[in-house]
Amino acid sequence: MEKLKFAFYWAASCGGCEIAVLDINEKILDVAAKADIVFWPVALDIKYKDVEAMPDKSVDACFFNGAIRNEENERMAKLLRQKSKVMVAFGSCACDGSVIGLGNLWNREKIFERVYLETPSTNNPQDVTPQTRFKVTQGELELPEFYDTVKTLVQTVDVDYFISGCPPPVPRIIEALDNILSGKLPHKGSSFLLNKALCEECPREKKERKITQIKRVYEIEDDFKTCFLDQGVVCMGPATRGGCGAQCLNANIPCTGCGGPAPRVSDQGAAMAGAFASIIANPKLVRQIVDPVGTFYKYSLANSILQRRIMK
Amino acid sequence: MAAQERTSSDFTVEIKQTLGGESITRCYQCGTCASSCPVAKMTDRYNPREVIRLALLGQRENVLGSDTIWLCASCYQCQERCPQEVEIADVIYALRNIAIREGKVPKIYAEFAATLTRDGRLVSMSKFLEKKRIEYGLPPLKPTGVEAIRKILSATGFDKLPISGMKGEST
Amino acid sequence: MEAAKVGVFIADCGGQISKVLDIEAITNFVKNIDGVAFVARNSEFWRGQGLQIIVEAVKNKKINRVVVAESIPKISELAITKAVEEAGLNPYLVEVLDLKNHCAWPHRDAPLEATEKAKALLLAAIEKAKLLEPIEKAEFPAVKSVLVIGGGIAGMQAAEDLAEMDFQVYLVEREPFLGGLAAMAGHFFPTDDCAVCIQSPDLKTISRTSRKCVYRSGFSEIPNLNILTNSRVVKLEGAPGNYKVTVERKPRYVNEKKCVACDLCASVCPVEVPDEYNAKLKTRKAIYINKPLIYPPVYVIDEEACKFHDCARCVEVCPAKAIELDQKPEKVTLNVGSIIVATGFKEYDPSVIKEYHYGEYPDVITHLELARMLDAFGPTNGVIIKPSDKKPAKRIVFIQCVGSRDRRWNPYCSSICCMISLKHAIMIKSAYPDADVTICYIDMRTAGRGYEKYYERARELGVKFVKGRPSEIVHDPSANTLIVEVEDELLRRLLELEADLVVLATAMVPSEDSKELAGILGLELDEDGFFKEYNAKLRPTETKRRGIFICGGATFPKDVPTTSIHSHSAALKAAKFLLHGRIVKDLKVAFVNEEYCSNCQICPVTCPYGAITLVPKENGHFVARVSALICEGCGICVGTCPVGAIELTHLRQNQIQTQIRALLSINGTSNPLILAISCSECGHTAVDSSGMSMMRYPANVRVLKVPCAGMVQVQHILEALKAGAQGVMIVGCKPDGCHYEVGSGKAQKKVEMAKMLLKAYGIEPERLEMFHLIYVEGDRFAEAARIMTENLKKLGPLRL
Amino acid sequence: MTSYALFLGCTIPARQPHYELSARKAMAKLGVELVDLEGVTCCAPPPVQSIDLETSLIVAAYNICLAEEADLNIVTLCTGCFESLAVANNILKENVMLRTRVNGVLSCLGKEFKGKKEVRHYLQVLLNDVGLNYLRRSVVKPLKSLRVAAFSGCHLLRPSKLLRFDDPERPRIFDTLIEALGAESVWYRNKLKCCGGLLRGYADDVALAIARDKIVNAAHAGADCIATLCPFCFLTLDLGQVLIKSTYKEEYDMPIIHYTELLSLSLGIDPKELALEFHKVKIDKVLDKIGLNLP
Repeated sequence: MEKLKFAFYWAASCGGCEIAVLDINEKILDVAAKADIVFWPVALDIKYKDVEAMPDKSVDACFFNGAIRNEENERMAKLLRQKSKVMVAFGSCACDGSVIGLGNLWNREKIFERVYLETPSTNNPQDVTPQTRFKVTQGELELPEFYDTVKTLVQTVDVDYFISGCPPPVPRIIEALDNILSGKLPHKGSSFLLNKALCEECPREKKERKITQIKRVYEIEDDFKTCFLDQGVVCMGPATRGGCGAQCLNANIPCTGCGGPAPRVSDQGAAMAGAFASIIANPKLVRQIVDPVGTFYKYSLANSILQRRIMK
Repeated sequence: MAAQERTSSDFTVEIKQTLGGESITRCYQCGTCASSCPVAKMTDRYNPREVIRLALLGQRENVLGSDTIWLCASCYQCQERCPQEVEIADVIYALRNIAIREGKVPKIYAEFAATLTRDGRLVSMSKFLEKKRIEYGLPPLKPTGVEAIRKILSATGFDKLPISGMKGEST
Repeated sequence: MEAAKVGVFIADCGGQISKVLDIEAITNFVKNIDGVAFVARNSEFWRGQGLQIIVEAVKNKKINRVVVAESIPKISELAITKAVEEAGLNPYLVEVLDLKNHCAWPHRDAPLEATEKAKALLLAAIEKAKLLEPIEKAEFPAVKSVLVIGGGIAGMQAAEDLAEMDFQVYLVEREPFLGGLAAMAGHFFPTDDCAVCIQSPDLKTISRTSRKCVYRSGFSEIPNLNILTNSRVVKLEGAPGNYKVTVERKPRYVNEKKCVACDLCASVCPVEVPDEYNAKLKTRKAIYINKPLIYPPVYVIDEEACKFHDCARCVEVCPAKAIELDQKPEKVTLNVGSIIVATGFKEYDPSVIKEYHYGEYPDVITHLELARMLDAFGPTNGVIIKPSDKKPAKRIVFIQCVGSRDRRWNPYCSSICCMISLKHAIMIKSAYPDADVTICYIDMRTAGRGYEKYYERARELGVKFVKGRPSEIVHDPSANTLIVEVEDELLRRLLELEADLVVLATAMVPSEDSKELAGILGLELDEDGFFKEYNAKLRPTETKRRGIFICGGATFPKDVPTTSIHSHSAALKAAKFLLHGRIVKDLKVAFVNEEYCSNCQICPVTCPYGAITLVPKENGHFVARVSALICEGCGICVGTCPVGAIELTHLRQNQIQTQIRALLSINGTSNPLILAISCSECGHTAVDSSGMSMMRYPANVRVLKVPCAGMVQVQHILEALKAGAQGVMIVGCKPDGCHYEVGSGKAQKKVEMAKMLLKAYGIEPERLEMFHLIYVEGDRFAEAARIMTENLKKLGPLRL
Repeated sequence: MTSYALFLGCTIPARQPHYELSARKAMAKLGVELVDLEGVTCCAPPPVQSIDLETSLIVAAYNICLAEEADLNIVTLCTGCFESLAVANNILKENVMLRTRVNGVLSCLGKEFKGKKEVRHYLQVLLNDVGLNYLRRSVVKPLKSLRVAAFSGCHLLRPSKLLRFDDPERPRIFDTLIEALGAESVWYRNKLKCCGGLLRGYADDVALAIARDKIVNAAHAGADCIATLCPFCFLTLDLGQVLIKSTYKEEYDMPIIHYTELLSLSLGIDPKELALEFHKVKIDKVLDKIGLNLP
């Protein structure tokens, strides 16, 4: 039997997803036995033009991590879509925008200002910010355009499967690989995570579900047993797709939502904010929530109903 | 008490907004305070229920202008027993605070203020006592935080209250 | 399912609507909407010939969805759905909107804009109609039997009413005898008759007078009435209409069928203990009966006091061989359709009010203790004495509001203590005209027919009244006299009243078992610990638990006239609930899609009716399940569920979304579009009434109706903005007057949360506001709509 | 060894060395260290509260800050100081808004009220740190047959919600500690009522009438002396008897003794070391009764 062809790509992301692929350990041998990796910039020296040269749909599966932050990300997403039979959005950034997506609280101008001009460590006497074209004596240099708004992969190209998580949980990666290697593919649009929210996996005991005071993690006692909501801490578990095995919860950290919205949820942050608001003792309590977007939309701002902040 | 004054509800609002006066409107005039009061027992010049009644009727001048509010001994017996948890002694403080801001200051309080500003304490040390302390083998008194207290009095505007004799270093 | 064929019926209300709206343009617009199979116009459609047009279209199978633009709110909807159902179509495939009151009249100054809005309203209704699904009826069994908890006046009256209406009634009383607090009270105001007197049952053998002593009323002989004394409810299972209640019966140790109440047993019993029934002012034996007896006329053994087999002298002397020391506690399971809680109230223990030295000075007593003294059967045979030295008491001071109207203990007015003091003062003065009786009061409260006369009579008899609440009772040991320190406020003088006896008119507080019973029955208590009614104004004897009713002092201290009214009301409600032996209900309810329910366990606590239970799964986790019988269909759970696993059968999520888009898809106004999401209760009636009274507000406001504001999700607000709304209004009931209890409050919390998120999104939070309105505040809705529009104009366009 | 920051207040060091002496000596004997802090000021009692309540809170908070910096709980002798400091301490621990306001002012002194320390009265230290058993064992000269009218002063008990010292209507702590010395604590009418001291200087006639009532009641109950904790109560009742004599022409000869003096005597401290000459009403009667007559 002919070996399958896999591609891995890294768009706007931190690189953690690449490490997660390596975290499958000896499973990589099974993958190597059954599939050739035809493109993996982090590991293999294959140029974009080599990809362009590949016949359409010649790659069996492309695992695409990272959000679409700039022109290059978008071009590669489209190119890989064209070349691949199956497109997998791999990790929170590709699925929901993740922390990269929090860039949508600003626009290009503000981000450049902050990054290239304002940070205390910046030494930029001529106030240079990135340009898409720049003439030097040797000729004209070109940089991909940095977009105002971060998009998710599915907002850019057609996506077949999703495996969210920051990074995706290793057992789920293995499951996804097994599925693809054996050709047992779920229906299009499926996630390789759980089809339920995280609470389904969380062992913590739920109690009164009445929040009289909102607290942050460092303000509560060590308690590995009680649901964080009952302790007044915002835990994103109820609105977040499970499948990670509640790893954070088992380490006494509330869920911050990297699994992305649970199935049927159009807006992870709004869903959780609404559920949370329903059980607080009085409306004024919401003011105790420090950084509402960072709390409710840490991983899903780019994939929310409004997608970004309105810039005046 | 003094004659009928035109009533106004502004005074109640003013008291409620003054530290200590917040609970005044809870009063339903049961008189527990009056019959608890050691002062009311001795003199009919003072009756806490009546002070609150007049205040709630908005009789501002009658309350602030008379000497009644200065006759509370701050013993808190009334406050302890009030079924409506009116913090009566604190309401009296609030009324006194308002009176002071308007320059209605009994002499003894002007003296208290002056001593506090000058010495950082309400009772001054005498040469006699200082000598006696040494005689009895009591440890010398550590310096008083006069500067600190003056800074506080200036920050809160205490030293600008219309109380005569407060500004000077000596009297 | 068959593809949707929508029939659209547009009424112009005798020209009232067409005067403003371009009905022609609207009709043409509607005709071209996908799925519309039939369009008709008429003056009205909710009756007569108009209604016939709808019925014909349904019968001819031309249409399978009905959209009617009418002008009479609510009544028209009821008439149309009924006719449609008779014509063979499920009544829930009907959508009725009101073009007159929601469009033509309020926007009569801007006919063009109004016409465009009318199109949007019709489009939303049609799109929703296409997604409507039939809703069926369900039938639940209802056992025609009732459990009444509490054998005082309230419980006995309710039990009697129900038993005589042929319901099987179980009357459960915690104590060994019926009668409750009332039986100890001796006399009652305002009738001055005995406490042990009740309405006489309708028994053939008993002459039918207006009242009867309980013990000779034949109460216990009413067919269908089962009395269980010495018993308490320990467990509740099942559903409304079909409860399984476990009752634990303590042994009486005396066979009720054999005992002849000869008193031989008590005469030989060596154990004496304080007699609770006589307020501990005398003792009784370990085997005893309350006198005068109520029911059952049978002795009982106090198991805590009795030495049982070590003594057993009563067994030896009993001529009827009725004493059975080996009786064991037993559990009885009752199958009842509904439950009435009538557990009453009790006197507050005033010893916490240390100024009054109750429990410390023997001559400081409570009203109940005085009532026992005044009772000729009581511990002093009707003579008033000083308990400290048993000498007659001549100077008696009553202190009102002891532990009540007191924020430290019980903030409420116990409502009956003024009358009790008057009653006792009158009784004392009548019996001992030379007695010196003083009542120290804060405010005398004598609201009730004939009550003020009572007050007058007390004055006539020479009872003295001192306006002032005593600060302290002091005991003078030399004279064994009490001194009551009080200010006579009217004299502005401090008095020291000397007294032989001080009677504290203490607060009345919930019976001790209230909290436990509320837990077992799933009932709510108010902040003072009394059982909370469903609605104080309209459903005073119902609770949020369908099928469970409350009455009498269990809900708040009450006098007997009010208790009677209350008990009859509860009995009537219970009877109405079970009358047909079944409960038929349209399944307009919430349901859980278990595939997505993820064990977060949030929804059960948000349901005001306890309709959602957690069902355990194999993995130790839970899945939420809605009881269709209990669910009221408000959708608060839908507004809460973070995974969208709960939906309403009568308003699916896609129906809301499609309406949001449709309402905002047609602009036609120069003003910023506003989506108003209103609850179908007070909120929507406020919108109705603003139109009905021809208030003006601009046509940019589009109203989407949901059952309860609590159903609104933060997502709905964001979706509305995304779909083109420049602002969102949430219109609900007053928070305390929410028809679904908590929905409006929850909406408010979500609105606060959403405002905070909007701010983070760079959107002015003022673009979202919540309004709490009632029917008579139509003007306020119109005003709110106008102000919101003006504010949005000032903010400028929202560009997403 | 248990240590406390001793908050003496204004009146005791300036007027009543017998109180300070007996208090210090007794604690030294019972093994509690009392530390004197630098920079303390007036506690801001009712006279200051009457002028400006908020200022008084800040002054009290400032003094508590000094103890917080020294990492010590505060002990007071004067019940007035106890009330000012404990009320401020407990109010500011609970009321965040008020604390923010107070700290706003304190920040200009480089101070911040943190609410990490407790304000205790001398009696609490005896009861909780020394302990009743140890106290009873330490008594070498039991005050047998001495009938003491305990008078704690208002501000040890009230406002009870903030002071949380004892049951405001049925206090037992002071009586228990008197009885621990072997004396009898007698009940007298209006025991918990005020001495009128705070009216001195404004309405001396009323103050004196109240003080007289107090002494009459104690005398009526057959007390040998009135035990006090508050320097104001002491002054009002001790000096007051001189005034009663001139005003009412009545003489009660009721010794007024600070509890710490009774404590010191019972612990065997030589009366000569206690500056007893500061009593206006001589206490020889009491010393006689407990067999400790001055030579």
